[in-house]
Amino acid sequence: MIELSTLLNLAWLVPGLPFLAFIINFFFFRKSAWITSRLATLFMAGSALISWKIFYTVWTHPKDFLVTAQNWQDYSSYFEWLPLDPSYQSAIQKGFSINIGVFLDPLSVMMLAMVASIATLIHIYSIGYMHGDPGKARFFLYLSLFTFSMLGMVSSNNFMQMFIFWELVGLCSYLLIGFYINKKSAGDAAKKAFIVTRFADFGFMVGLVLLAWVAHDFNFFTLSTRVDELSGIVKVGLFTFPFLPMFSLMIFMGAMGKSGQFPFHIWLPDAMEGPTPVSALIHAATMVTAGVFMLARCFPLFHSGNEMEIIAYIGGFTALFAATIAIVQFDVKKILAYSTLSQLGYMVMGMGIEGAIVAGNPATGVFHLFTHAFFKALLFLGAGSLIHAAHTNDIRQMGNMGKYAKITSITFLIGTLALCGFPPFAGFYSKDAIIHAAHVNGFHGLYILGTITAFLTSFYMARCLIYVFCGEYRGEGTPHESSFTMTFPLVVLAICSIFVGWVQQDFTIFLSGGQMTMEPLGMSAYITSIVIVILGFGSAYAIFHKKVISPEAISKAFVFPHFVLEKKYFMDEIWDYCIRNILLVVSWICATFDKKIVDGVLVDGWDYLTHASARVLKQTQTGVLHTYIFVGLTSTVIFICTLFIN
Amino acid sequence: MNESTFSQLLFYVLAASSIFSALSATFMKDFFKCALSFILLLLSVAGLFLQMNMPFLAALQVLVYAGGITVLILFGIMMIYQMGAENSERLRSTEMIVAAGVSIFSLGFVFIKIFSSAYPNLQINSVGFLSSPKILGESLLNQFLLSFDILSVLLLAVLIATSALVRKGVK
Amino acid sequence: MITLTHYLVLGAILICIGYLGMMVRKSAIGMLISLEIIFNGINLTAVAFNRFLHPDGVIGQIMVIFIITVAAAETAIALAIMINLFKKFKTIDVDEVNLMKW
Amino acid sequence: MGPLSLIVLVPVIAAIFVICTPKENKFAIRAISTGASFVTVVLSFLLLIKFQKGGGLQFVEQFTWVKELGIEYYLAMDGMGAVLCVLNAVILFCGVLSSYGIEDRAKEYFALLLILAGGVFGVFLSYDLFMFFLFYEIAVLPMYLLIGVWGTGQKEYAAMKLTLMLLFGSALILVALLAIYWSFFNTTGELSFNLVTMMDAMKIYPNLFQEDVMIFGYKINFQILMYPAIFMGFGVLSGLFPFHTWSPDGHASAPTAVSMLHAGVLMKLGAFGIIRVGLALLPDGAQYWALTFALLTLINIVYGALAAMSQTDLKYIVAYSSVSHMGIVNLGICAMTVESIQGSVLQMISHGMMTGLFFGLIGIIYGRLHTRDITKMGGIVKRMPFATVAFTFAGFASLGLPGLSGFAAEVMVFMGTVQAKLPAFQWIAVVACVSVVFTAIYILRGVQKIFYGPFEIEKNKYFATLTDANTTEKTAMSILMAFILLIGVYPAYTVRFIYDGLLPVFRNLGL
Repeated sequence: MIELSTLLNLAWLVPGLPFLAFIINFFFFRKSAWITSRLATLFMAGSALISWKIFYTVWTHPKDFLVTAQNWQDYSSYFEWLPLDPSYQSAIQKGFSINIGVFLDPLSVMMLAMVASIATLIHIYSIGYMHGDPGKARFFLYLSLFTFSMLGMVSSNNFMQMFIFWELVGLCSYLLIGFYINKKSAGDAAKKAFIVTRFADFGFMVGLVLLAWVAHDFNFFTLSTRVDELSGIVKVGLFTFPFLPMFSLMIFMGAMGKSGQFPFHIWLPDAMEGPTPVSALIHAATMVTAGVFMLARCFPLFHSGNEMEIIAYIGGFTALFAATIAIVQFDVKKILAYSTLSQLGYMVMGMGIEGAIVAGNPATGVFHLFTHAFFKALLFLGAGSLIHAAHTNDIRQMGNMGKYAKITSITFLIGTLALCGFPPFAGFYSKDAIIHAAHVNGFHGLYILGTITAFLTSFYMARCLIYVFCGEYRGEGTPHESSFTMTFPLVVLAICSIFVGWVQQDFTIFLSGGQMTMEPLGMSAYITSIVIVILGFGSAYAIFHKKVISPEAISKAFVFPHFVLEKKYFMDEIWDYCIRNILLVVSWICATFDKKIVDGVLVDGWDYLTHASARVLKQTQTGVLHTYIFVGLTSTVIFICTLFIN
Repeated sequence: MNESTFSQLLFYVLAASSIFSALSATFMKDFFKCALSFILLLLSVAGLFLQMNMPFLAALQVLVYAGGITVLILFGIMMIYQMGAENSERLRSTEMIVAAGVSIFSLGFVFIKIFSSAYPNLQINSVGFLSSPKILGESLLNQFLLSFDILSVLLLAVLIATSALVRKGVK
Repeated sequence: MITLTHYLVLGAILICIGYLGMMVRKSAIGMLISLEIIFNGINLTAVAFNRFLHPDGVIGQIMVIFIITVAAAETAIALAIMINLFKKFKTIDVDEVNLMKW
Repeated sequence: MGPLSLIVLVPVIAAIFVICTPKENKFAIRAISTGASFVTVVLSFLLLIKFQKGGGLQFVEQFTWVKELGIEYYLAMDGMGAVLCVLNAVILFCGVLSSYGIEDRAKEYFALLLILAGGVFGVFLSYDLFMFFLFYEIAVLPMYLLIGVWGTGQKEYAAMKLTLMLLFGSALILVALLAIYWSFFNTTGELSFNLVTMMDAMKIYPNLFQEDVMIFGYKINFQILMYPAIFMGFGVLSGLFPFHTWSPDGHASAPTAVSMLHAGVLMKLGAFGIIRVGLALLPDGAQYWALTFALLTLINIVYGALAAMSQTDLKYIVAYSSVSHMGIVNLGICAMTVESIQGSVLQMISHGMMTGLFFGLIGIIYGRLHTRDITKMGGIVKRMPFATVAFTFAGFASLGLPGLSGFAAEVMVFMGTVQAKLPAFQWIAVVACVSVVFTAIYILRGVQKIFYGPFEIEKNKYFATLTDANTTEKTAMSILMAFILLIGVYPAYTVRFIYDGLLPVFRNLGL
């Protein structure tokens, strides 16, 4: 068993290599795209290899990696990034400061391995995809910066380091979404993504600031031992509230932003403006799962009842909400984006359910995160190569793609089956585990919600399949199969999507350090999920292929619901209205107030005052000698009389 | 009619003449008449000085004031008259009322003060008071030397200024 | 008997008349003369105070001497200005001369 | 002639040399001023390296100047002084580099700029209140000429307003300084302006600066009366809420290097003065007034950010953003905890670099497009890639992206404000965090409008001949970017200096 210190040094390399790639590319090879892409992919592959090695050692020895509040020190090596208050003394630590470093614990090691491997595959894929794009060097620069910050966030052992890399990941998503610089819609989508996540991060930051005040400590493990002390009543201004539940909701607000939960989800569909590898890497596999990862990471902290239920219900609602919108979308990437939103809702629901019950095991949500990363990345990359082939995003222009792009179609089919949760594939084990957990732990509302969303998922994915693979090719030109660098990752991911589901039991043991296990899914789960998938595929086949009730007829029958779904429940309009009418009006008021009142009255007021008084006093200089003498003498006379008053 | 009643009578005559001449000097329209009544005023004041047996001052008053300044004014009037100005003016009626009001009001104050002042009936004790040019000269040259010199400088300055002002060719 | 108050009353009346003259007169000369009347009133009061309150002192008389010399100087200057005024404005009426208006 | 008076006098001597060079010889003028500012950069770095942390005041130079009044020429370097001198030297160097474009009367321009920088060095290093105020005036007064003569737009109005408001501020400061001087004499019977003796005396005489002052029949404690004078006097320069209106107009019409130096360094003078004089000598006053001024700075932060959102003129956006950031600095001072004061000093440095970069870039853009109205710009990323990268870099630094200096400073200030002992400060810290969102909005809106989007030639007649920054401007901007990155990536190095510099202040405040 390699002892910890070498593992830790290796762990430094995992985020270190992409950072090194970024530095080298930035300073030396910015001009030549060929070198940047190859170098970045090479370093990424190296970091993936190391992360697999660590993952393997931890996978094989789950018992040795049970991290508790006492022994977290030797599982992490960190340096003091910002000494906040060196003179602060408390029982458990000397000096209050923000530390940054690497941390080995089953969850973070799993995330390291997943992120690194998917990133490597996407690096390989984008060598092919970005072929001939002028900004290819810049693209790989941003990709390595992104992977560095994602790996940095995943390997953090305290809230502040997570928040730091959380923001860096937000920056990289801004840069990558806005990659096509002269496309106005791309720029606006990037701006929208950053500002919406920034709104959510405001909650995260306020949570952290209050945590600094209450607990003077950011580390997950030392905090988890002080749960009872932290749930005391705290008074902020006029509001008094128990700290921990409010803190977990505020932290979850940050997670809602990054993982696209209900009010903060509007940026994800627009983020499809970025190149497809970006959508695959960031907006499917890695970044969006940051919120779920954060919930899993501070699971012991949140283990206190009702606010986790709120989180579960938000997750469930987002799942259903996004699934309904996906039905009416015609852009393949938009469909996949909304399906990601709904899967994220599932994961959050999973975490919420497990958090609400006492002996909760975060593995359900995290396992779905693990499997989802693979098949969603597969679907996005497949969609990317379809777009690459048909030169259009719109599924109505595609058709009978199977004939032209053989490998892409097969892998896309596997991905869809995995997504819909067809038994042998990965999706079934993770998604149905969540639905099953909802059913077992008495969350009947969520259980029904989950099954409906499962049905909708299979319905809209089937609709997408029919549009893309059935009938004749409706676009112009003849699509061609993508090059090897694009199809190779598809094949790898397809294989993963099939087999990764079977490790469910060992995954739970690995994740909980040998403490907890998840009982395997019974026959009822198998039957229900197969029935749902068949129902979904059948109805989609009936409506879209056989046109028993043609889609046009349905849209005519339910005109208003169709319009509402079309308009994505007007969420964009609401956000836009809030920003434009409330915020910009307030800022206009402030600006004019400042110009007119504070500047006008306070400063120019004095200038006006002097002018006005001068104008009045000017009248006294009449120029006539008589008035001067008159005033002079009369005032002397009266003055003399006043002397005699006493 | 003994000596004191005579001096009382003389005082009242002189006072009446000075008030009369002052009033006529201010309200006469014609400048000449006004200047002449002014001379009368000067002479009556000189008389009052004499009554207070200050001969030097009375002489000074008569010589410098009546003889010098008023002659200068008369000269000025005639020269202006020569150059074409009319020698009479109309008085301001509105200001007359206001000024009269203010002066009566202030006179009232002054009189109250004078009559209620601490030493109402101080008599004129003629014995032992003498004011001769010798005493005045000595005090002018030792006690008030500085103001005496400043005055001389002032007069010099006035000399130069007046000659500069009325020089030919001043536009 | 002639007391101090008599002189003070006379002096006050003279000053008031002079003040009245200044207010009423429109021409420079008229003003000049009423100014001189004020000076006479002041001289009289000064002398009276000297004569009655400080018989041994000479301050009152010295003041009168100074006032007379200053009055002389002032009249000279006033007349010189008046003549120039007249050359320029063809009138000695004080109200016409208002170039100094703002 | 120790190193400290060298660093103060090098710019001033250089200014004299610049004045002596003939007017036509532009090259010599630029060479001398660049050389001098480079010398100050090297010197300030050397001092920073040689400075031993924990060693109290170092490189002390103390000569009695006026014995009777107790005025001394007393220069000393502490932790804060070391770091702020580096800031000033770097901003001066970049300012001189980016003002090569000044053609008319370049001689006087560079001379005034150097004198101004010399004054700022003096302020950061002087430990004698009289010297402090003298250098403070030297730093403030050249602004009038610099803006009035070389400015653009309504420059006379802006220069006049700026100088009058700043002088109003320094009048308040003068009153306070003399009051301190007098009350020090009252209690200890010794006439001295020396800050160190005053701070030591505060330990010996418990009632120093505590006596009651009779004002219109009311009995007010000395500190409670004098602290607002100091806070508002210096606050005028550091952009406190009601007195901040000179900043948008002043910066909008100032030439590039002047607004770089002014927003970058001079606004920090105000905040630095409050710490050096206010917190050090009048702790109880600071305690008494903390909440009222904290509310003012809160308005500063949120209101400045909101006002910046709807500006169309580029310089106004940056001016209001520096008002908002200076609000964070002032909030840090009002909160009076260990983190918040360190945070406010770190924010001074990081904001100095950021605004220097911003105004430098605006100078470059204005130099080429001759308009500052962002509605007339768009899509210039293809023609000016360096400016876009630098502007986005500065934008992200100012909205507090981790890894750049803005984040570390804002985090420290907010965490410090939350832990303040006074009741409402937690609520103030939470509301102040809103500025993080508003800053993001107006920065990204600005970047989006100016650089990205379609590039239409006919929108602005200078678009045809649009070129990117030349090499001198590029070096200046990349130096500033390097510093922002250096401080941002590893702020512990800078914060240790600041902590060492603030130890005596913490002792007086009883932290």
